[in-house]
Amino acid sequence: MDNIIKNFKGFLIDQGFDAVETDYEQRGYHLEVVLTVTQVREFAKKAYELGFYLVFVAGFQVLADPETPSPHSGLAVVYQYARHDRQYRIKACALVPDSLEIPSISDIYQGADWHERETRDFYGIVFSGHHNLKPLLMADMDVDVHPLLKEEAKLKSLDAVSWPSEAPESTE
Amino acid sequence: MLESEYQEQNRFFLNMGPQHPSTHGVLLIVLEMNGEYVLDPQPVLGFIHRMHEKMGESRPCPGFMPNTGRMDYVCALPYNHGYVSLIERKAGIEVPERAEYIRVITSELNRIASHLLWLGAYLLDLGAFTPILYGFDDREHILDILESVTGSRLTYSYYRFGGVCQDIDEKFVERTRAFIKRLRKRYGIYEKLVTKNIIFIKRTENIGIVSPDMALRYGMTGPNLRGSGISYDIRKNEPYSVYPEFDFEVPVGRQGDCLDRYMVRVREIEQCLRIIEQALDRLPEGPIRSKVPKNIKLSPGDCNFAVEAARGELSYYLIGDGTSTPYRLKVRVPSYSNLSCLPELGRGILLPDLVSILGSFDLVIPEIDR
Amino acid sequence: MKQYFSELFTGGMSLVEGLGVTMKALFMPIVTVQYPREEIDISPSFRGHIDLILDPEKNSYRCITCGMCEKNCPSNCITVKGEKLEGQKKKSLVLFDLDFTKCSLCGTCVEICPVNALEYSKEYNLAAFSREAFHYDILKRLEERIK
Amino acid sequence: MVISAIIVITFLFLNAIMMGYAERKIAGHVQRRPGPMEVGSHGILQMIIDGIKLVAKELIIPFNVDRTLFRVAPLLSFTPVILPFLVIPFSEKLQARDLNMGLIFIVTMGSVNVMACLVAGWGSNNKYSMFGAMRAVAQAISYEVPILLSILAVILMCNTFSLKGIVGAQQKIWFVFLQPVAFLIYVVAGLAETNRAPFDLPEAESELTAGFHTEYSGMGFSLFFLGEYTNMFIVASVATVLFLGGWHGPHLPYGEYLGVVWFLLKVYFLLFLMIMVRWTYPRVRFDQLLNFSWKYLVPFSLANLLITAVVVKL
Repeated sequence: MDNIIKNFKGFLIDQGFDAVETDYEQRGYHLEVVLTVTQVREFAKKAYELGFYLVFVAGFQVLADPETPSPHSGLAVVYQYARHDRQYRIKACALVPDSLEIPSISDIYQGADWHERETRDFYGIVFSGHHNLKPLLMADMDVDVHPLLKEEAKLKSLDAVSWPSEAPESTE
Repeated sequence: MLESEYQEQNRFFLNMGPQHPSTHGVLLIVLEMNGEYVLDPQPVLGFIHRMHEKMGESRPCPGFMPNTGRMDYVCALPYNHGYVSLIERKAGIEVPERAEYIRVITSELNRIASHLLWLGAYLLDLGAFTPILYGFDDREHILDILESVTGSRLTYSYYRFGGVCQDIDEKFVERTRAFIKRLRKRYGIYEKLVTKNIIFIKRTENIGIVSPDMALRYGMTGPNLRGSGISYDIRKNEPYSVYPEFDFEVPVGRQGDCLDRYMVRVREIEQCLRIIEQALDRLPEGPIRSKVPKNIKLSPGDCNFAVEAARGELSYYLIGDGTSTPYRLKVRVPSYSNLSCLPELGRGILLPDLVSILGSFDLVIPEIDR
Repeated sequence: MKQYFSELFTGGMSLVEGLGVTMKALFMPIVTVQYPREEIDISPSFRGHIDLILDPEKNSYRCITCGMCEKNCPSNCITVKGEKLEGQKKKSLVLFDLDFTKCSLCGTCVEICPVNALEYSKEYNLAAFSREAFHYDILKRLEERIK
Repeated sequence: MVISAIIVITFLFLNAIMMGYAERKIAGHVQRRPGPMEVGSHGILQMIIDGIKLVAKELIIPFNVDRTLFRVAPLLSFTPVILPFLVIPFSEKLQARDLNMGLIFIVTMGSVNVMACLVAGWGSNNKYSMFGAMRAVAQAISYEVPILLSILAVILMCNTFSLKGIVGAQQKIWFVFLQPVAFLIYVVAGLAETNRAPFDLPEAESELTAGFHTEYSGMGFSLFFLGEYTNMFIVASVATVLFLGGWHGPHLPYGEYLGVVWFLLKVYFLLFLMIMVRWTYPRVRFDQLLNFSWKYLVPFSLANLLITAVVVKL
């Protein structure tokens, strides 16, 4: 791995990001980063400086976990970044707090604009600081309809839909 | 001051679409205009939103297969390819080499078909009626070839987890080779009729310049990105299937105007032909489908697979929960990100230029709306 | 000034060349097929809607009414009903209904069938005035063929 | 008088029908398909059926249009294109009136045509129509200039505005050989004058849906259609008169009447070229169209005029 990537990982560790290298063959991305809500913009800025482009922003829903130390609403936002010049893909994931608000990165990556509006349509996650958070794919009258929210019975806990925490490299 | 007041007074809105001839489907663009100058184009999406992602989450993974081709009906096979590869990666299914070769051949044929259709449609946007029918003439040969092996002409659903559903035969190879020969002979027609045409050049050169930085900010991919001079092709940069075994180039443009995007696509057709030729030469013998468990279990955890569709990077992102139904399936479609730069790109240009830019993006609306 | 004239000249030449292409095409034979009067051969692998295979040995269908196709259909467009008729060991088919308005022609049913009882028909002239016309009773179609 | 009026109008309709048929047939064959094939042998009756359909259709008058202007516009597009038939010399003896200002008369009538586009666009109360109208006017104004200048060069050579006189002056040699530049300029500007592709900006299908006649249906639309084809015919016949020697050709019996055969042959050859051009090229952009007129056509026709004047004087 060359300098930029090393630099980036070093930065992430320094800043207290939770970054883990992953097995590309198995998961299709190289680095997994868990962000807190405050780190979302910081991360995007650094990624932009280093020449990453935003692949997509998507949401998903798991069982809400109101208990400490990490209370969340059950909604999460996935950001995927990749590079033009080499094969490197980052998945960053942030859990949305109970207020359902997460900072928008649409002023850093203008391409995130539509992705965020779409995520708002499907999950009702509010991207604070977004300049125009109107329904995009859904109709205007369906502001409160969020089709991808699951029924309580179908929800699973975050652990049940994550890779086992043991590093997958050990499967030799 | 006076001038800006005058400008303010002369603003008006124009609805371009959803039934406008050059929005290629049901896309509405609300144009804020001053005379023939576009001040602010705002695309309005969702007219044919079908919530494919929800469908993906509500049925076992093989059931979503036919849906993938419906998103981008012009270039359905790469969509199939991405989805089957995703499930194969997730469930750890091996694919026989012959099947991968067949996938590459058919996907590339489909890509050419898509580019030919785009070429004609773009010229139609610019007001030339004839190239689209020449494009259709060539495309029809591809569809015939693909029909002979996949059984359908547009939404193929041809790939299966662990292989493809039907083997190709000698006749397919023969027909494909004949087609390659034929298409190479037809380059002259397109060059004389379109590429060299002074009116065409004037309509596309220096129009809609996408700078590399802008492409990066909007996450543009595919020929639209390569037109800006960035050599980024998932087939090269993040090789999947058997693409690393082939020798092909990634054509790039100079400055990212409509003409560059056009040239990139036209030159890409030749590269596709090269890939197909090499694949046909090296086509290995063997099975076309590996043994796959009847009930594919998607283990917990997420997984991503990106392929190069005709319009750019197509990413499937899946979260599994141990059952055979995906817990979450996100489809990242290329045109969505490509189109999102229109409000910035289309500021202060003429209406005909907007049509030219829209055409050069090669939009397929069902893909954007999903 | 030089550019002014050279542009005019090359531009004009390119237009003449373009006209040459269309002029040539004007006298070339047509390539389209006049559909209702001419028809092209349907490719043997064409996937139309499904049909029951007529088993020459039994002079009947092979279906064992297991319902695999019904279960695996992503669009839920197949209805299979089997009943045990008197004097027979196995269930026999009483209804095989295909709702073609929903079918996405993916071919899952044909592939999943454990006894290879299904095939694709070669019918493509499908048009009707009502939705109900696309509910194909495949069993009936087979019976008509047997006759 | 009545009979000749009937003849002219019949000819107009016939011409439009033939041109429509030819256009569709040629377009078809250029695109490697047969064109209309269903009605009559090789679809020969297709245009008649279409005409009947258009006549029988309901006239839809959209909400909030200016009704008077909306109704007047098709008539305005149709009427002025009939009048030039008064002066066109089909052969030596086949000419209704040999006005000594015949050419001026035609050019004047030709510029009335643009009024129809303007009125239709304005009256339709539709933004796309309005765009079409504005484009039509700007286009007509900038292309009148090269047309007049190129005509003037011919006038200088034969010293008359009478169309008969101009044809008579080409007894020995057609002016197309003496004035090739003027001829080219006239044809290009004529394409723009008749709003034909690649200069069909007022209707620019892919940009303005149908431009100034977006809102028209039925008879209104067919009058525009008739107007367009008749206008093409007039532009082509003026080109024939000015540059291609009018009725002159190899000798025919009853030449003073049958010269009409040569005349029509030349006209339809030009019309064939116009159709081919339409099915070959993309559409130019609006500012490019104006630029082309002012940067290329006008200077060239001025230079041509100057040279002609000098040569004639010598």
